[in-house]
Formats: sequence, structure tokens, C-alpha cells
Amino acid sequence: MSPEEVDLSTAICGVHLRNPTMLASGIVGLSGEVLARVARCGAGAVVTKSCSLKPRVGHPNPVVVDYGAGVINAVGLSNPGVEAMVAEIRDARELMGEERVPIVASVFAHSIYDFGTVARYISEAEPDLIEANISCPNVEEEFGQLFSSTPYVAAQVTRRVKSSTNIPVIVKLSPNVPNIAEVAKAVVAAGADAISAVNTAGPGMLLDVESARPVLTNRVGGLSGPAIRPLAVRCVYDIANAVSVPVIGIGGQSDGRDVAEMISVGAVAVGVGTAVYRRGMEVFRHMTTELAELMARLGIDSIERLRGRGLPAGAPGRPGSDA
Amino acid sequence: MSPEEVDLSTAICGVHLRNPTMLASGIVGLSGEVLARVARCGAGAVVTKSCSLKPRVGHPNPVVVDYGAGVINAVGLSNPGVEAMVAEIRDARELMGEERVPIVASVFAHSIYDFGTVARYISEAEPDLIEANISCPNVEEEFGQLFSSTPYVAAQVTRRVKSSTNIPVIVKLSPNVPNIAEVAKAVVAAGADAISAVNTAGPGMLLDVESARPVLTNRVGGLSGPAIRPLAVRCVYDIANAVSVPVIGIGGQSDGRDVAEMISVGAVAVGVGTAVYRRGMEVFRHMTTELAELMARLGIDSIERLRGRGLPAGAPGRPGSDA
Amino acid sequence: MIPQMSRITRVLFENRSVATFELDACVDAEPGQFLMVWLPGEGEKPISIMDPDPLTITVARVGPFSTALHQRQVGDAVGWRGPFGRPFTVDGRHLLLVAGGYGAAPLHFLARRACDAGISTTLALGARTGDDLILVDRFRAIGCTTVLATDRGDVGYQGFVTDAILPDLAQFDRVAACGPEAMLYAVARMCWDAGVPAEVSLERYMKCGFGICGQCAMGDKLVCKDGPVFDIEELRHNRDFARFTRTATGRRVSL
Amino acid sequence: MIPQMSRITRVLFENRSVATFELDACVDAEPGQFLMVWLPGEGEKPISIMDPDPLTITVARVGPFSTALHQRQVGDAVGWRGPFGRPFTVDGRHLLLVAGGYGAAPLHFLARRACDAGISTTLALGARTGDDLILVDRFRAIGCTTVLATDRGDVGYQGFVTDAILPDLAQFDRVAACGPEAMLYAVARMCWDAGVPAEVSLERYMKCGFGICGQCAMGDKLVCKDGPVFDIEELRHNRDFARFTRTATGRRVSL
Ligand SMILES: Cc1cc2nc3c(=O)[nH]c(=O)nc-3n(C[C@H](O)[C@H](O)[C@H](O)COP(=O)(O)OP(=O)(O)OC[C@H]3O[C@@H](n4cnc5c(N)ncnc54)[C@H](O)[C@@H]3O)c2cc1C
Ligand SMILES: Cc1cc2nc3c(=O)[nH]c(=O)nc-3n(C[C@H](O)[C@H](O)[C@H](O)COP(=O)(O)OP(=O)(O)OC[C@H]3O[C@@H](n4cnc5c(N)ncnc54)[C@H](O)[C@@H]3O)c2cc1C
Ligand SMILES: Cc1cc2nc3c(=O)[nH]c(=O)nc-3n(C[C@H](O)[C@H](O)[C@H](O)COP(=O)(O)O)c2cc1C
Ligand SMILES: Cc1cc2nc3c(=O)[nH]c(=O)nc-3n(C[C@H](O)[C@H](O)[C@H](O)COP(=O)(O)O)c2cc1C
Ligand code: FES
Ligand code: FES
Repeated sequence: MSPEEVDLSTAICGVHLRNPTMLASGIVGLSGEVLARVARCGAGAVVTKSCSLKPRVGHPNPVVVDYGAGVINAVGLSNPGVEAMVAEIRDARELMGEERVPIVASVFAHSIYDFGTVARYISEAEPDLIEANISCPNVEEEFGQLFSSTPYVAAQVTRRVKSSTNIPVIVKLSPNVPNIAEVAKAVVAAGADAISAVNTAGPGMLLDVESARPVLTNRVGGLSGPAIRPLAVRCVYDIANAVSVPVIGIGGQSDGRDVAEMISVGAVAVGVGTAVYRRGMEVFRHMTTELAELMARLGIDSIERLRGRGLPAGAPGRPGSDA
Repeated sequence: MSPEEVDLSTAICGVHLRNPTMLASGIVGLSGEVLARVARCGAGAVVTKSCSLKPRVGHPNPVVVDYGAGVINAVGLSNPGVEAMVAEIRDARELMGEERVPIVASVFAHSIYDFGTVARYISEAEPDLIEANISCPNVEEEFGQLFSSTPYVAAQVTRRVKSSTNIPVIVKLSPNVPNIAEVAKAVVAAGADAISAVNTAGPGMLLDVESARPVLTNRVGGLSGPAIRPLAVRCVYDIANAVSVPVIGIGGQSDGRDVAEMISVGAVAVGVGTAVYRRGMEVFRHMTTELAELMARLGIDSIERLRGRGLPAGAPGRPGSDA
Repeated sequence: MIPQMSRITRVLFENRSVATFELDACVDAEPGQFLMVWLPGEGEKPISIMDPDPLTITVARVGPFSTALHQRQVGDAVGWRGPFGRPFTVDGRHLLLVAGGYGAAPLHFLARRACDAGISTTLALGARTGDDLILVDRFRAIGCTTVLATDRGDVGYQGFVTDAILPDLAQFDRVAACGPEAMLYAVARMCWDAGVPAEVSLERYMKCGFGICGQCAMGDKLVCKDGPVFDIEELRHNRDFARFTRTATGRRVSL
Repeated sequence: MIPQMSRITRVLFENRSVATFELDACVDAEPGQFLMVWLPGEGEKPISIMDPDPLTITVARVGPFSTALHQRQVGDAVGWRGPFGRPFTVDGRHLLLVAGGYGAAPLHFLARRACDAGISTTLALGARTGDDLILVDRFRAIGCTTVLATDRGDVGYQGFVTDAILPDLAQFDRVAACGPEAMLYAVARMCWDAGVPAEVSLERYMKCGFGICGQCAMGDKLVCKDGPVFDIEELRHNRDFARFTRTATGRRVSL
């Protein structure tokens, strides 16, 4: 089999992707023009930076540091607000023209109520999918725990978002929970059409020894990149063993082999974050080529055939399982 | 100030260490002879592989894989049993002779009761300190949750170990908990004389794409090495903000700067695991030299002065705080 | 790349609002690249490399961060990481540098490399008043011809530096410019018209500084990674160049 | 280093219990280094490199893993990572190789390198019966002189291979050996006595294979990282050499 014969197309809730590489949220995807460029660089779909009702400046610099094994960030969910993001999404779509790839709008809020409002608002831009980033502090809860920390709260957010839009909803989970499968089950029961996993891990902290100051102004930040790849693979495996909705695997994927690994544990597509900076925006084309070559070598001719090969027989996330 | 003028000595519960680098448990420290060699390589203290009442073969190979950003392992707590370990500790002490460094005996069990028994038994070898590795499944609990997962169970183990020995007890915590400070407070309230943090993170999983099999026979394993450094630093920071007992910081330290970073967030000493393989057993001497050079350059003349510089004023883990 | 701390070995006040800081470090960089300069507790900002060895930066006091930096003295520590970004091309036989304000800083580094390479180098420097013309002596010391222009006309040509050099543009086979975006646009226009190859160094609000966060988007370019130096041909159809920028939230606003 | 999968391109049965597997891979290794060979679902075991290009291993069927490997056929996949460990020294003018059983495998790789380097190389190979003498033709094909010994005496010298070569030891200025530990100890004794530099390749139960777990401790050495090849001078005072080994739990037991 030649790499050209491999069918790399995949789908999330009926939305067709020419290949399974997607931009991860918060990675370069602030503007419509850059989203369109990422599409030109070969991504199967693009995801916007997460936006909230109001614009947010985020944390002061430094906000992102590459510590070698991975990246740590506390950008603080800075974004121009949902109104501006609606315009950026429209711009992206227009600029993509013929070579249009699906656009996923990522949203977040600090209350369950606002999650619904921002989801309704962003729907005006008619994104193909909405991703609810629930890895942010819930100001209504004590300690501002993350929405994604408990199955119960995660489900509440999901219900609210679902009832605010007709666009399919992806819920993005945090890996920093005792049992991610439980959270996955809860959000699916609450109506999530798909799951993406994972957001950044940790949190972690780095210190400058000389000044004895945390390197990030926010002191702590989430880990991403190669450091967290095994964690992300395990999370997706656990989720695909628990639910049958499409899963977008995210966390540390750098090349075609890593994409194949994620799909083998049940993902339908793979979000690419840190590697976009490490290998440049062309990473989507590179990963796709590497994936096709690998699949051709292994004699696997479609994503559907690759998907879930590493899951136990009968796992809900395996194609053809009737869970 | 010259590096020679820097006082690198430190102490854990009154046990003196010539420098703050310690071997981490489970790293090469299976035999008395190798422990003695690690001491000759410059370690400030050595920690044995964790032992249980009965010998254990552990998981079948593959059990350890370097995935680039870090290491993933599921050795499965293989060990020759406490009886053999008593002999190894005695052997280590004898072989160290004059150049004797403190020996920490690491123990674990799968029931709270056995934790006490193994601690009593290992005390016969008169180690300087006992480390209770509570990052192992508790067979008495449903799902075999780790002892370290909940403050309550962690405290029960601590109490049992404390009541079984007169040797000071270090409790080793897992980073995979929602709030490590709560676990630290609980074990200290239960009598822990010191804390070591962290054990491996995750768990993670790696898949071989061709065979669609997990690379580790145990499927999942714990992450260590540079990948987890920010996580470990954040955990030690959180612990030193919550309790005043000595903390041994462990997780991803590779050089003198990393040691200084850990001590700056409150650790009295640093456990070295993955770097022992990556830089060789001489890593202890290298790290110590690098640490002394760095401290000399910064004009910090003792570990006591370095310790907790990165903690908030008044944090319990800062020297001189009266918490 | 974690910031490293270096000590200030020399501070030179260029005028009442611009100071040059020499650090006890050197950096393996190309002209036009920048650093993220960190003052723990005060923030981190993109700053061009004025000289790589010893590492030297020239900073205008414009707000909280730059004011804090100006208060630092010899012996104080400054954090930095980098170099980041795409550099200027060191090429041509007759190179014209067009600088406005602290834009002279990266061009100084370029001038040094160009002069070392035997390229005849002319600096055209514009500012509001004579006092705002910075680094002139340094450029002369490394062998640059200088053309000065001030709005007031108290030193050199009175008016825009771009107007001052326009008549002589044909003498140059390459142009490099750094300064206010309106000036860069004027340079680009001139060079598009005259068919002279030119590069300009741009600024946008930066967060990561290395191409991961998307904050510095200018059209479909990321200024921190695709730039800050752009060939003017890359900017011909850029919708934002000289027209739009982005605030710290990422909102696109008119320049 | 994650295991990589390669396909078997050739299987050669050396005798009823030893088979040689050629893989569609090559490895950048030195003689004496080993791989961790993985059969997903069957486990992972240390195996010496018999030839690096194409990657070739020779394995004796002794238990579950090696039996599973022997059942693999051309086209089947085998996982491996490495090379690990410290290699033999390729040196001297008259090199004697002493092999017992599948110890011939790493020595074949060494013989190839030694012959390529113009070193006159003699292989002394011992086994129980003539049928157990493996790889003899390969050694001859690359230019080695061979001395054979069998317990039964059906081929070559009757008795231990060490006894067979002892009288001629003075002809050699370097010895390399691999095989049962008792044999290696006999070689070491001979060479200590005769003052001939020698290296021996040892085995211990391995888990990680790269010096992190401590399982393969032999005295204060880690066989996987400090070895498997040791200069006999390093072993003079080793308390475990030829006396103690460690079980899979790490317990020290008499050999
Ligand atoms: C590639 C590049 C190179 C630069 N080189 C130099 C230099 O060599 N010398 C020099 O004096 N200045 C340089 N600057 C500008 C410098 O970054 C700003 O002047 C500085 O950030 C001002 O911070 P402040 O707190 O003093 O002022 P503020 O009051 O915060 O801001 C004043 C101005 O600086 C801009 N600014 C603030 N924060 C940032 C940021 N994070 N990224 C980009 N712009 C910001 C604001 O948009 C505003 O226009 C450079 C900028 C860029 C993008
Ligand atoms: C550095 C090194 C190089 C080796 N090279 C070769 C080679 O080229 N060809 C070859 O046939 N064999 C080689 N071996 C031995 C090979 O690893 C064992 O024969 C194999 O592990 C047996 O596994 P099994 O399941 O077939 O048998 P088992 O029944 O499991 O064991 C049979 C024998 O192999 C030993 N063994 C089992 N597991 C291990 C392990 N994880 N590590 C070390 N020894 C083990 C046992 O102690 C026992 O002596 C080498 C061993 C080492 C340490
Ligand atoms: C700088 C940065 C900003 C991010 N911003 C967001 C965000 O706004 N919303 C979100 O859901 N995830 C955000 N993430 C998380 C990524 O989308 C992704 O889940 C994570 O980085 C793991 O993938 P990676 O290892 O490929 O980077 C961000 C990550 C980074 C590094
Ligand atoms: C191969 C391996 C075996 C380990 N075995 C043990 C063990 O027996 N007991 C224990 O408490 N920790 C064990 N650990 C965890 C280490 O002691 C340490 O906490 C962890 O590796 C993080 O440190 P590092 O990043 O420096 O490796 C093991 C780690 C590795 C990599
Ligand atoms: S500043 Fe983050 S991409 Fe440019
Ligand atoms: S096998 Fe693990 S140290 Fe040698």
C-alpha cells in the first residue's frame, strides 16, 4: 500500500475532517487569518482560542515557558471576548474559501450560567462544533475548583451548554482528576456529543533560583508537550473504555507515530498544541504525511481501521462496538 | 565566596547529611554493595528500594521505558522481601565503613496492618530513617485505591508505622491527588516526622502502534524525570506552605540548579531518581559541585539560607518560621 | 528556555528617556532578533538586542516595565531568554538603515555586522528633537555614514527621515528599517516604488514571544516567530500592516 | 527509547535448540552490546547482538520467551530497543575468543570487527556435544581460526574448552569470553595467572536493561550498564562473580 492510498479522513459528530490533525485551543488561534493559515498548513480542523463573554487580558508576562521536557503556561485565558471571536470565526471561514476545514469554537466561563450565554452567542458565528473548555475555575464553588474536577459540576456545565445551542458540543476535560472516565461518563450522560482530552496537566511551578521568584507571574501553570504524552494517552484510553462518543486526543503529540498512538487508543482525531511551536505551523502537513507513511507500512488503510486497535475488545470507543 | 566555602550539609529529623542529594527509592538501590557505591559517588544519603514483608517478582518486562521527556515505569514493587533487605542494609553499612552516609529504609505493604509489621521488621537493621512508600494500592479498599490518595487513609498508615518503630518516619506522597497539602497535613498530624514528595506521576500509558499493545506489560506506569519537575516543585511548595516537618523533594532533578530550585521551595534535601541513569551514578558528585558553584555565585553560604527562599514569608516550611 | 539572570555591568543614559544597559552575558544571536527581558515581579517584555557581546539593550521609558528597568543599577540582576524571532539579512553593497526612536537599537547590531562584512552602511535616523537622536556616535564609531532628521529641525533635516533620504534612495541596493509603524510603512512604500529590497522590523503586543499563543498576530503572520523582521514583499497584502494592531486581550483595533 | 518493531527476514536453526533470526533493521552498536528484545504479550529479554547489519540475534530455547521467539516466522514482527551496555574492546594482535553455548553470538560480532581490523582471531568454542557447537562456519567464513571442544569428545578436544586452549594461551595478547559463568571464571583465572588482558561478558537477571532499577547488581556493578562486558581486573574483588546471582525478586542466591 502506498501512503497516498491511505484514507486519512475522519469525522466528529458528522463533521467531516480530511485528516485527523486539529489545532488545539489556545495555540496561535486568536485570529481568523491565522486560523485560515493553519488550515492552509494542512490541519484537518481548527479550534479557536477559548473565549469568554467579556474580553480578558489574562495574566501578566511571563505566561509561557518551555522547560525542555515540555511547556508550562498560565496565559490566564486571555481573549478578546465572544463578540470579537464571532468576527474572527467569520473572517476565518471567508478566508478559507474553497479549502474550508471545520472550525471549532472554544468557549469558557466562570459560572455555569455564563457558559450557556457564551455558547449561545458564539453560535451566531455558526462554527461547525463548539468546545466547552471546563478546565477553568468555577467562581461559584468554594476554592474556585475547576468545573472539570467533579463529574457532577462537569455535567451541569454540559447540560447548560447543550441547552443553549444546536451545534454539537465537545466537552474538554482536565487530566488532573482521580478518575477521568467518571467525568467522561457524566458529561456524556448530560448530553456531550464528543469529548476532547486533555487540557494541561499539573499544575506545575518553576522557580528562578537567583531571584527566588516563580518564573510564571501566576506562580503555577499547566504542563503540555511531550512531558504529558503518556498521561494523555492513558486518559483517552480510559475515556474510550467508558463512553462511545467521539474523543479528540490531545497532549504531547509531535509526529505521525504519536497521532497513530492516540487514534489506536480510541481517538477519532488529535489536537496539536505544543508541537505547533516546536515544529512550526507546517507540523500539520508533516504529521499527516508521517501518519500516512506509517499506516501504509502497517497495511492499515483508514483511520476507522486504526481507531481503537489498542482498546480491549468490546470497549465502547472501538468502532463497531455497540455500546 | 568560593564553592568550597559553601556549607552543603543538611539534616532530616536530626540525621546529618553532608549534602542534600539523596538516592531516590527504587533506583539501583537493591543491594548493599550498590548502596555503598552510591555513597562513594557522593550522595548525601541513600534510600533502599521499597521492600515488603514477602519477596515480590513485580510485573513482567517491559517495566521501564524512557520516552524522551521522562521515564515511565511499572516495576511493580519487585523486591526480595524485608528479611533480605535487612541483610542488604547491614551489608551497606559495613561496606561504607568510615565514609558512612545515612541509610533510609523504604517499606510498603498492601494493608495498613502489614505496614506496621514491615516497619518493625526493617527496624532490626537500624536504618537511620524509615520511609513509608504509600503510593501503592490498598487491597483493603475498593478499587485498590492508593493509600496516598486520601488524607484519612494516609494518616492511618502513618499512625500504624509510627507505632511500630522508634526510628523517625518519612512518609512518601503521590502527586496524583487533588490537594497534596491536605494529605501532608493529615500524615503530619498522624505523626510523620518528615515527608518525601513526590512519587511517580500519572499514571501514563504508551502504546506500540504496530502491535497495538501497551509498551509496559502492566499497561500503565508512573512518570518520572524532567517531564514531572514542575509538578514536583509545585507539590513541595504546597507542602512546605502547609507543614513544618522536613520535606525531601523528588521529581525530575537533573543538576545543581534543579536541586537549588527544590530547596528554595522548602525541601531540606532532594531525591534523585531518573537522573542517576541519565547522568550515571556520579550524578551525586556532579550535582553537588554544581550546587556549590551556583550558591557561591549567588552568595548563599548554606543550605539553611537557601531553603524556603521561594516560599511566602511565614510559610511553615521556611527556616525560622514558628509554625 | 527558562529565563537566565545576568547582572548589569554598565548603564548609559542616551537622553532623558532612553537608557542602554550592558549585561555580564553574551548571546548567540543575529541582528533583529529580540529577547524577552524579565524583571521578576515587574513583568517580561520583548526588547531588541542592541549588541550581542556583551549583551546590550537600549530601552525607552514608556510605562511601568521600562520605568522599573530604568531604576535598575549596576550590579542588579535582569532576567532574559532568547534570542527569538527572524533576523535581518546581512547582504548588499550599499545598505541603508532607517531608524526611528529606539528602532536604532536592533539596527545598531545590524550595522555592526554589515560594516564587519565590508558593506557600506548609511544610517538615516529620525526623531522629534535632536535630543531624541540616540546611538549616533556608536553608529559613527563602527563606520556608518549618518543622515539625521528631526521634526523640529534643530538637528539635521527638518521633517520625516523618510523624506530626508528619499532623493538618495537609488544609491542603495538594500534597506533595513525599524521604528514607528507609520515610518516603516513610508519606507515600504518608497522601496516598493523604487524596487529596492527592504526589510522592516515590526512590533506587536507579545505574550509567549516564540509562536505558541497567537497574541502577536499581524494579518496571518506571527510577529514573534515569522518576524519581527519581514521582507516588505511579505507585507504587500498584509491587511494589518500600518492599519491594525491587537490589544493585550487580542482584540484587533485600528492603529 | 521505546521498542521498535522489525520484521524477521530469515530464520536459521543452528541446532535443535538454537536459532538465528535476521531482522529488517540495522543497529549502530559495538560488539558485546545487547538489546532488550520484546514480543508483545510474551515479555522482553536481554539478547546479545550477533550481527548489527542486518540486525541478527541467536537465541537458545530455554523457557517461555525463547520458545515463543522460536515459533516466530519470516515476516513476523519482533520488538527491540538498544543497544545497551558496555562493549568489548577491539584491540591486540592475537585475539582469543572463548565461547560457551550462545556466548558465541556476541563473540561473532566481535570476531567480525577484529578480523576487519586485521587482528588475527581464534575462536575456542565449547559445548556438550558436537551438535551444540554453533556458528562455527560463520566464524570460519570471516577468517577466524577455530578450536573446538565438547564434553563428549564427539567433535574436537574432549573436555572443557578452557583446558583445550590453556597450553596455547601464551600465543595471545588479548582474550574475550562469553558463556556460562563457571567457564568465564576459569578464563579469568587463567588470564589473571598468565597476565593476559581479558574481558568477559556476564549475565544477570535484567529488568530495565539500562541502569535504573538495580536488579542486575553483581557486587557493586550493574551488569546492564557497567557491563555486560567487564575487564577481568574489575572482577578480581567482586564478591558475586562466579559465586552469587540474584533472582527476579532481587534476592541474592548462590550460583
Ligand atoms: C520585537 C520587539 C522589540 C522591541 N525592542 C525594544 C527595544 O529595543 N527597546 C525598547 O525600548 N522597546 C522595545 N520594544 C517595545 C517594548 O516591548 C515596550 O516598550 C515595553 O513592553 C513597554 O512596557 P512598559 O510596561 O514600559 O509600558 P506599557 O505602558 O505597558 O506599554 C507601552 C507600550 O509598549 C507596548 N507594550 C507593552 N507590553 C508589551 C508587550 N508585552 N509586547 C509588546 N509591546 C508591549 C504597549 O503596547 C505600548 O505601546 C520592543 C517590542 C517588540 C515587540
Ligand atoms: C546481557 C545478556 C545477553 C544475553 N544474550 C543472549 C543471547 O544472545 N542469546 C540467548 O539465547 N540468550 C541470551 N541471554 C539470556 C536470555 O536473556 C535468557 O535466556 C532469556 O531471558 C530466557 O527467557 P525465557 O523466558 O526463554 O526463559 P526463562 O525460563 O524465563 O529463563 C531461563 C534462563 O534465562 C534467565 N532469564 C530469564 N529472564 C531473564 C532476564 N529478564 N534477564 C536475564 N536473564 C533472564 C533465567 O535466569 C534463566 O537462567 C542474554 C542475557 C543477558 C543478561
Ligand atoms: C500557551 C497555551 C495556551 C492554551 N490555551 C488554551 C485555551 O485557551 N483553551 C483550552 O481549552 N486549552 C488551552 N491550552 C491547552 C491546549 O489546548 C492543549 O490541551 C494542551 O496544550 C495539551 O496539548 P499539547 O501537549 O499538544 O500542547 C493551551 C495550551 C498552551 C500551551
Ligand atoms: C524504575 C523506578 C523504580 C521506582 N521504585 C520505587 C520504589 O520502589 N519505591 C518508591 O518509593 N519509589 C520508587 N520510584 C519513584 C522514585 O523514587 C521517585 O519518586 C520518582 O522516580 C521521581 O523522581 P525522579 O524524577 O528523580 O526519577 C521508582 C522510580 C523508578 C523510575
Ligand atoms: S507572542 Fe505568542 S505567538 Fe507571538
Ligand atoms: S537491569 Fe535495571 S539496573 Fe540493570
